[in-house]
Amino acid sequence: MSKTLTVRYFAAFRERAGIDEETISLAANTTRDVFDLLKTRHRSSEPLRHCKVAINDEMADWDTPVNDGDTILLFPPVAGG
Amino acid sequence: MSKTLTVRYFAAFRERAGIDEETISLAANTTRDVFDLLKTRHRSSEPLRHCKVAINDEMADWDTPVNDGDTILLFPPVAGG
Amino acid sequence: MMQLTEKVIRPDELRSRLTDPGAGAYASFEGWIRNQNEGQAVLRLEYESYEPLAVKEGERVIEEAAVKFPILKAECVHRVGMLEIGECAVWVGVSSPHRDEAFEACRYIIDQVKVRLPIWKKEHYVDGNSGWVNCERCASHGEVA
Amino acid sequence: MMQLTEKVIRPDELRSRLTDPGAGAYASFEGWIRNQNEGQAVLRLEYESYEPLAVKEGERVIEEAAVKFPILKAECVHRVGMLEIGECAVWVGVSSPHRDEAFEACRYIIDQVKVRLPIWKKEHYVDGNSGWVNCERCASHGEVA
Repeated sequence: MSKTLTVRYFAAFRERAGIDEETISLAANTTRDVFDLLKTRHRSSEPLRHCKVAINDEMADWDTPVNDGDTILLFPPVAGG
Repeated sequence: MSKTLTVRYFAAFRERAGIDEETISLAANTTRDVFDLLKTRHRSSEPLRHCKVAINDEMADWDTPVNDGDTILLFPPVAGG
Repeated sequence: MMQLTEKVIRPDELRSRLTDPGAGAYASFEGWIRNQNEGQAVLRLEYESYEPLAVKEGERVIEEAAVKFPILKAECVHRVGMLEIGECAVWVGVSSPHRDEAFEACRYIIDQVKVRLPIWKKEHYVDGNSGWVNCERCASHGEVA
Repeated sequence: MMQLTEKVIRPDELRSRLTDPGAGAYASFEGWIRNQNEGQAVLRLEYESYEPLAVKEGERVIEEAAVKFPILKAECVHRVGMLEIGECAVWVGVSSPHRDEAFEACRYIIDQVKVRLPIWKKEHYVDGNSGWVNCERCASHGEVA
């Protein structure tokens, strides 16, 4: 079933997507589904295991279910310090 | 054979001896001998293994020979920091 | 407390927040911008963060350190924006009764901050190119914890 | 460089001596006077040193650290005289390309400085008594290395 999600991109992901965020309809059950579908859409090659994800400003993992109306934050590999 | 040595006391040793330094004649071959003789003289109970010694401003150990005219520095247990 | 800032980090001011009459030890760490990385000459670094989650995750890291180690106070400040060579990108300070836990907690905090907070850096090279820096563990172990 | 001083230690000024365009990491440690030791309420601490040898031995410790760990710069300053609660008794700073060696060298220097330099401290207690502090390893291991 298709869900309407707001997806926000950061750093390398933002540059790759060419946008800060988009609201799209995706047939996704989990954050992993979102990542995989958008990876194809934006031709990104970054492996999922190097990336992080948050839903509605809470850190999540790649098995977390997504719900209609969620805001999904996609974080490329972090490098603080 | 007796040697004339200048002995300098620091911290707890100085307080125990009641003097900063003294020039004395001791039948001592090594720093260990000096320590043992002065321990008796000043009724100190500090074990040698907790203490340090220097000769003429160079760190020494307890087997270092002492020579006539040397200045021996007797250091009670150190506690920097 | 975890803080993000666009202003120059002032370790002397931050240090004064950690004083405590029961503190016998203070350990601090700073990450400075250096003039090279993996063989490339670096001109400056640009830090981006997602502040709400970087602060939340940083607070979590500091709380974890306070549970793991018997410390008194700990703080971390991370700079964002454009930084020049020699500038301080991140500061961590910990005070505690004894030095073991000050060192260990300080190390724990910087290690976790580097791999968990949503912060990214783009290197601007002397040759005019630029690139996002890969995560520390991605390069060395092929895996983020 | 190893230094002894009767003046207040200023970590911010000392830190600036360690800057280097190749430095990506800076670790520092400070020993602060705390209000108790082994269950006794402490009022202040008095430090005595034999300066010529404390400096010589401190320089040796810093050189050892520079051989053991790939660091750029390292310094240590130890205060002498009468110190109040909260004051800084010793400061160690190390800069290096990466953080591993900054932490390790900083730890090495403070550990060695505490057990090797001819420096003594007398605690003045709230109850009016005072006493020379035994060496760290004497108490715990019965033996100085």
